[in-house]
Amino acid sequence: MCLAIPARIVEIDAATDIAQVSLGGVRKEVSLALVNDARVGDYVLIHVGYALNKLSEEEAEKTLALIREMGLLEEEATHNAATPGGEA
Amino acid sequence: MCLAIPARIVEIDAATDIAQVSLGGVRKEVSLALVNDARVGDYVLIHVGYALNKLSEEEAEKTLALIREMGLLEEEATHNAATPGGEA
Amino acid sequence: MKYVDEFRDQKLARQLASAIAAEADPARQYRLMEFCGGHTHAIFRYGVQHLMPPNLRFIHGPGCPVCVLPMARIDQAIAMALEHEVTLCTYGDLMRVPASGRRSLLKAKADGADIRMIYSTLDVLRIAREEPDRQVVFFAIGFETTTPPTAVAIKAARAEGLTNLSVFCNHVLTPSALRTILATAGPDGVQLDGILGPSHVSTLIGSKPYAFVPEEFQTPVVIAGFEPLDVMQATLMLVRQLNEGRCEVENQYTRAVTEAGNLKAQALMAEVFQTRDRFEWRGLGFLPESALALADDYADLDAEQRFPVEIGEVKEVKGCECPAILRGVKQPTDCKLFGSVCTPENPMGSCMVSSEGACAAYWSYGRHRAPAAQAETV
Amino acid sequence: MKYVDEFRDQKLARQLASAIAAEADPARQYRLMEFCGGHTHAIFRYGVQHLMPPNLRFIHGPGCPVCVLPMARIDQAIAMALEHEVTLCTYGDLMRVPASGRRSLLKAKADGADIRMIYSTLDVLRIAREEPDRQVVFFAIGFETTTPPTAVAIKAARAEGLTNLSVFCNHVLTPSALRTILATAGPDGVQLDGILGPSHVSTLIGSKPYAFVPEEFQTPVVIAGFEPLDVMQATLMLVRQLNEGRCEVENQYTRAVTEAGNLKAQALMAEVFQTRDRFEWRGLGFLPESALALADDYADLDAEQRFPVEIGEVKEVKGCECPAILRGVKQPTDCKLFGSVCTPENPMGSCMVSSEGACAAYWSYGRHRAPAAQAETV
Amino acid sequence: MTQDRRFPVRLDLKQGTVDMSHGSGGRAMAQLIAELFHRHLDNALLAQGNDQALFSPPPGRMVMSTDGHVISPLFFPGGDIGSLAVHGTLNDVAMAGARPLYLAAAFILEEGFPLADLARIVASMASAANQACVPVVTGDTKVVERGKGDGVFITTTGVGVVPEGIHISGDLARPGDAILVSGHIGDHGVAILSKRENLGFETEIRSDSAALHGLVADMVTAVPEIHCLRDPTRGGLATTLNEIAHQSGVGMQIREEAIPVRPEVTAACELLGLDPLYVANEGKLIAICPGERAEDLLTAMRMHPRGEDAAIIGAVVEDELRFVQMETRFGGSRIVDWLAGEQLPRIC
Amino acid sequence: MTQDRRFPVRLDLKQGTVDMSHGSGGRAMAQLIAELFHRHLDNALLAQGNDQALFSPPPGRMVMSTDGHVISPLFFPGGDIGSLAVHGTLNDVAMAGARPLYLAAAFILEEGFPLADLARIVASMASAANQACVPVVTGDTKVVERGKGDGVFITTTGVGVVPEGIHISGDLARPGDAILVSGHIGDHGVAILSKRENLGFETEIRSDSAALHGLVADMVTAVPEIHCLRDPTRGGLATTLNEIAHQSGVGMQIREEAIPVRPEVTAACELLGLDPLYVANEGKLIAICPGERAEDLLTAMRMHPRGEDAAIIGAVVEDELRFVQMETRFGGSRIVDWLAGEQLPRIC
Ligand code: SF4
Ligand code: SF4
Ligand SMILES: [Mg+2]
Ligand SMILES: [Mg+2]
Ligand SMILES: [Mg+2]
Ligand SMILES: [Mg+2]
Ligand SMILES: [Mg+2]
Ligand SMILES: [Mg+2]
Ligand SMILES: [Mg+2]
Ligand SMILES: [Mg+2]
Ligand SMILES: [Mg+2]
Ligand SMILES: [Mg+2]
Repeated sequence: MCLAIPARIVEIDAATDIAQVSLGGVRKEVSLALVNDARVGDYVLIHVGYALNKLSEEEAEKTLALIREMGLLEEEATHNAATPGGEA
Repeated sequence: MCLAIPARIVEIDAATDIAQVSLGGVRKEVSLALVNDARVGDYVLIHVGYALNKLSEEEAEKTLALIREMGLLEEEATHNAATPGGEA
Repeated sequence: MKYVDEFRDQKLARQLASAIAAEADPARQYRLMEFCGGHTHAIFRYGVQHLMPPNLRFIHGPGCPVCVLPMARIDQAIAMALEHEVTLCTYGDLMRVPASGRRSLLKAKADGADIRMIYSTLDVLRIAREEPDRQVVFFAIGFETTTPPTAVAIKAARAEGLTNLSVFCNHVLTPSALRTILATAGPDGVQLDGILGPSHVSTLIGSKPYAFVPEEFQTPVVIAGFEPLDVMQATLMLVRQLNEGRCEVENQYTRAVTEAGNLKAQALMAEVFQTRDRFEWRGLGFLPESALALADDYADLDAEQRFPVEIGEVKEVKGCECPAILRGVKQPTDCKLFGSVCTPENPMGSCMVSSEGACAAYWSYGRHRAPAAQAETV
Repeated sequence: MKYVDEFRDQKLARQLASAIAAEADPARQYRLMEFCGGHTHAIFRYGVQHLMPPNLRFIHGPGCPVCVLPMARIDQAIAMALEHEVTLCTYGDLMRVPASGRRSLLKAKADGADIRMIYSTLDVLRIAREEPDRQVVFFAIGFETTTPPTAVAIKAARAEGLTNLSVFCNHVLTPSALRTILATAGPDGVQLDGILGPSHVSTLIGSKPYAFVPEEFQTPVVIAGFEPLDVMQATLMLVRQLNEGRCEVENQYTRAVTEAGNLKAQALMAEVFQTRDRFEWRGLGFLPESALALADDYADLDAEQRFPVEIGEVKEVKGCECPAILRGVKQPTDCKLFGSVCTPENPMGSCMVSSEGACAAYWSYGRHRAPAAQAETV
Repeated sequence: MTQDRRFPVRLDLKQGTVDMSHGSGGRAMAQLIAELFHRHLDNALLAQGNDQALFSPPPGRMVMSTDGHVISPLFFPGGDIGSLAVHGTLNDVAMAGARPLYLAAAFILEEGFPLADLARIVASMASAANQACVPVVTGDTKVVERGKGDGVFITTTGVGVVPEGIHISGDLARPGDAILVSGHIGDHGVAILSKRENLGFETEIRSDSAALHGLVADMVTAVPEIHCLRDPTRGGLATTLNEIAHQSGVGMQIREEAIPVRPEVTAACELLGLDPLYVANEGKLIAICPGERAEDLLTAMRMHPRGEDAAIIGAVVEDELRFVQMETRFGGSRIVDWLAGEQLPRIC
Repeated sequence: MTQDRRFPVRLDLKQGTVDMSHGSGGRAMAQLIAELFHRHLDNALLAQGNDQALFSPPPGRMVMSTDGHVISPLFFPGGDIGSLAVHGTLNDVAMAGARPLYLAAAFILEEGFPLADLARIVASMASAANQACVPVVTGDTKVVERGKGDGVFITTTGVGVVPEGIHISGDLARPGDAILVSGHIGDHGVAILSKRENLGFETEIRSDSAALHGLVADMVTAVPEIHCLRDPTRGGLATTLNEIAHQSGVGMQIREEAIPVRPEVTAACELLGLDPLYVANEGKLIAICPGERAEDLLTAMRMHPRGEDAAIIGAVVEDELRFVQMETRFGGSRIVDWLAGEQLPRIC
């Protein structure tokens, strides 16, 4: 329900539990108060200045692979069904 | 030492001890807290929003008369002494 | 942007669209409710509905915290700001939501109330520290995603002894609302064949709390990410469950959502908050166990207690269909005010304000909104 | 304007000038001190000095409340405004007077202190009423003329229970200063042949308090009004006393000044204030019984007690001759800073700020002030 | 006016207030511009709806002048910030001897400002512009947060054309020139002060705020040799004369008795400890012309309603020190300096 | 600079602050103008020292445009309010296809504002004006009390001449026209937001604030048939396209993929919940020209440093509803509406 965006941790200040995250060339300070054992290099979901949790690279790959696979099954049908119109 | 100007009382609000005074077409509210028995028509000296005291018409006339008299005594000498130069 | 761009890929989208079109049974209806306003927003922003077959329709749920906030709560916040002259801090989303008497926080601010838009509860802490002479009230709203940051601020205020900070708590709980929607679904209410489960709420609470949906209501749930491919994949997963006659909680958003959720955040919430017996939701009425209040231990930081106010009777705008829209039984275009009297500049209801509100989405991204075209359903 | 225009009549002025010129004995000097800055101002504004014979010279006295206020008092007021964050109210005259470190009330205001220019103590009362959450301090200055309005405000604050109003009292007393001037006059100090007595101060205190001047110091006094004819007539009266070997208190300003003065105002002052044992005057040093403080009964309204501040050591601007000018022993043109470093825009001393200060009068109305012409005495 | 399809709901000009969205650049701003600014200031150039106005000026030399208007109170006897913003800039244009052609207006609005007041101000601007026959052809609107503005600030800019043969500038005063003023001084400043709550005085005095280009046109026709024109606004007559004296490297000698001041203005100044010579005017001008043309100029001025009370008040003299000196009504002589600081009410 | 006799003591440009006397019209104001404004903005017309500037424009049609600048923070990566106030108005003048000639600048200063900051801003204005070869020829200074302003507001007004044969206006877009943008969008807005304390993000993005009349001159030379030009400032690309669509009574069809947006801008917008299409630009323009001249115009733009990254982003279409539609990068289609309210950081 809420705007959140994945960003990579590039620096952690253990004393304050504040991290610098990076996203497409933008750096931002976020609080790590809500996550355990975040490390530099981890991707975290950022929401209202807090890291909500870590993202799993492995799971993301799996999901993408699954999407590709789901799509491939139907590639033949693509040209006919690409713009099925919905209720435009 | 302080800026004060004579003005005529045109209205008094006895409840608040505030008067309206008039000066050359300008009306202003002043406090009568510092003067006794001021009446509409009286001239009072106005200073920082207060009437300081009443002016005596009779005395003013006397003063002016005296000034005129002092001047008249020397009217003859006027043209020579009008701009005596001081330390200009 | 990693984890973002991959999930907005056009080619994969086309392929997924074909897959859905191919697998969807033309003989049946797929009425899928996306519970979250975030999903609503993504569906419109990326035009996902256009990629679906005609018999697959997204029904917009009540999962927008701005939309479901009763007007009385905004009235109450404005009264606090004006009567107690507090500094009221809140997220930007709330600024333009209509309150009673054609007011809003934005208008109250223009009229002199000290209302500040903040980005994070960290800002609230900073303001309270920097202005010790001001009483700072955080107008907290949001589902489980936005609740832990409030908890962090409350704990910090206590730890730092910030006596000038308090919280006007309006955090609400997803499962209760979902249960209400499902309980009232059916021939007289909204007809639902499946649920797209929340993304970020689920990262916090995990996938377990949705178990009651298939169990008690025989409706499948797929927890879905917010990117458009996530939505499409989850949709396909729902189509498959329905086609196969399955009815389960599935998790499409595995890169962020686990079964148990974020235990640290959950513990924090449990410490700082307690569940309210009941709380009013716009459109859904008073729902049991559907919202949080500050725990007794933190009651001294409760703005409702610190700054009591009385507000007048609340009258909803006549003709505004937000309640029905939030229950999924009407669409924005069913509202007579939509696009005539009610626009984002002059919103009559919260659904026209929040970027996750269905009315705002229809208005901002819908193709036809002029009177002549209103009959169409976008 | 009655009582004004008649006393600015050009023809009468010319006649009076002739009379003075005729009666002044060319063989002697008439060194007349106008005690009041108001007289100084009138003399310059109307060019009265130009109408006098060469052996009659006006010496400017210390009768300008702004000029004689020690810098430390301004520093103290600024410190109150900044450290205690009070609302400091004061008359416009004080805004630009130099304080330590090239500050002034105007600059302190620009830097964020809440300093308000008021026209009347009635404004101070209004502000205190309208802003009950602000501590309002009235920075009171002035001679006996300006003191009673302060007394009225203090009594009103007490009567209304305005707990947020207090007074930083700097009211000073004319007779003490006059005594000091006369006591230090003579071959080593200023040479004085007569005194033009204050106008409006005298309306309050009456003519009696000047009795000591002829008695103790063998110097004639004529109480004079502020209009230029008043000044000229009083001058002629002094010339006559001197010519005739008389030495009395005379009253030219009979339309406003009585022997006893304003008894109502005197009673008010006596109730609200008490005489300080000593008080510092710029240029004159610490003078006994020369100023007022709040009476013990009103000590709770004393801003000095309510908002104590510590200020650093006060350093007068190097080269500023204000002290000597205030004692009458130097003229503005004797000051090296006059017109070069010190101008009304960048005043180095208070005498360049107050419109009744001698330096400001020389600058604003003097014919020659450019370096080449500085040797002249205006 | 039929309702613009972009704005289904009309602006609430009765109860509404300015909020931040009115300065956002979005639809709320477009609506404010359409329903308030364009409605009142209606003209073909403004209606182009571009970020600039396009026009074809007559050939010749042009002038441009700009002034920010930040007056408080916004409404005062004889005008308001809207009419003032029109007159102020028209006059600065006219003081080159020019005929004003077009005005631009930029508004800085404070969040919370009542739309009703804004509408009143813009209507007054429109009426002033109409009367002057100089349209407001382009504009701009910004909104600042509450506490970062003061209701409304209006910056106007004007352009105009200078007739051939006219050469008017502050540096052209020459010894022997006559100094004229077009009427009573101090009215504007006193009218404003009379509305300052704490000064609490009442007078019939109204601001003299008015457009002077009509008067100027008559003046340059009658006496094309005018050397200087300037409107004695902030700082008053005294400061403006000093400015010109400085620019031209000359002195000035004026007579107090010759300067038209209304008795009410004198009285109000006495009450407040002010000098009318330093009080602002918004519908008066100072003219300097060769001494021998002074009477002709005076005659021309007096024939125009805005110059009925015009007077010759003195002469330009040689003076290395560039002093403005005045023979006082009392018969003395004194310097009339630039305004120092602000002219604030004094007590002593 | 030898010290002016009027001002024995120099302005304290290190420690000094603006106070009320700097707006009084008196000597303190004259000094501020002489030692700060004139020193930096030095040019012959300004040096005339009159309340208006006199010049002889080339013959032909002219444009005038005005803009108030109220930006916070005053200094930002890539510029400050001074350079912005020059560029902003030059660009509005240029968007008529015009060559800007002169600028006027009106300052509204808040009591307490550091003179050092003011000097820095005016120096930056001067440098922007010099680079653009367009002098600031007249100005005005007002001072408001603390809490009634926000440091400094600058309203600039510009005039310019339109070359013959050029007819550019927002109401001239026609179906079949191509829509071009001169470079990456959103840089200015993101640079400003990055300096807002509480958003606390860092990027290399600098404001694109720049004068575009050089680019425009090349464009109108290459393709005199250009129909519309406009700089997408407040409200961004989306709102500006809607404005033109409304003015011209047409629709627009653009392609998200074709719109140049820097990755950092995209990222910052994702973080804040903003849409780059609504983020302000200060050195970009939108051009609309007949479809068949689009490639020529694109070539001309790309040859100019300010148009290196220019792109054709869509076409004008017939649409009674005057909608701007966009084919999303994702393959869908959506409306691109006017900005509603302000574009504020959102949480959800
Ligand atoms: S269009 Fe407006 S009035 Fe209608 S339901 Fe939506 S928010 Fe309510
Ligand atoms: S001129 Fe200035 S420095 Fe010299 S005595 Fe006067 S106030 Fe002091
Ligand atoms: Mg001007
Ligand atoms: Mg002007
Ligand atoms: Mg002028
Ligand atoms: Mg603009
Ligand atoms: Mg304000
Ligand atoms: Mg513009
Ligand atoms: Mg612009
Ligand atoms: Mg523009
Ligand atoms: Mg000006
Ligand atoms: Mg401010």
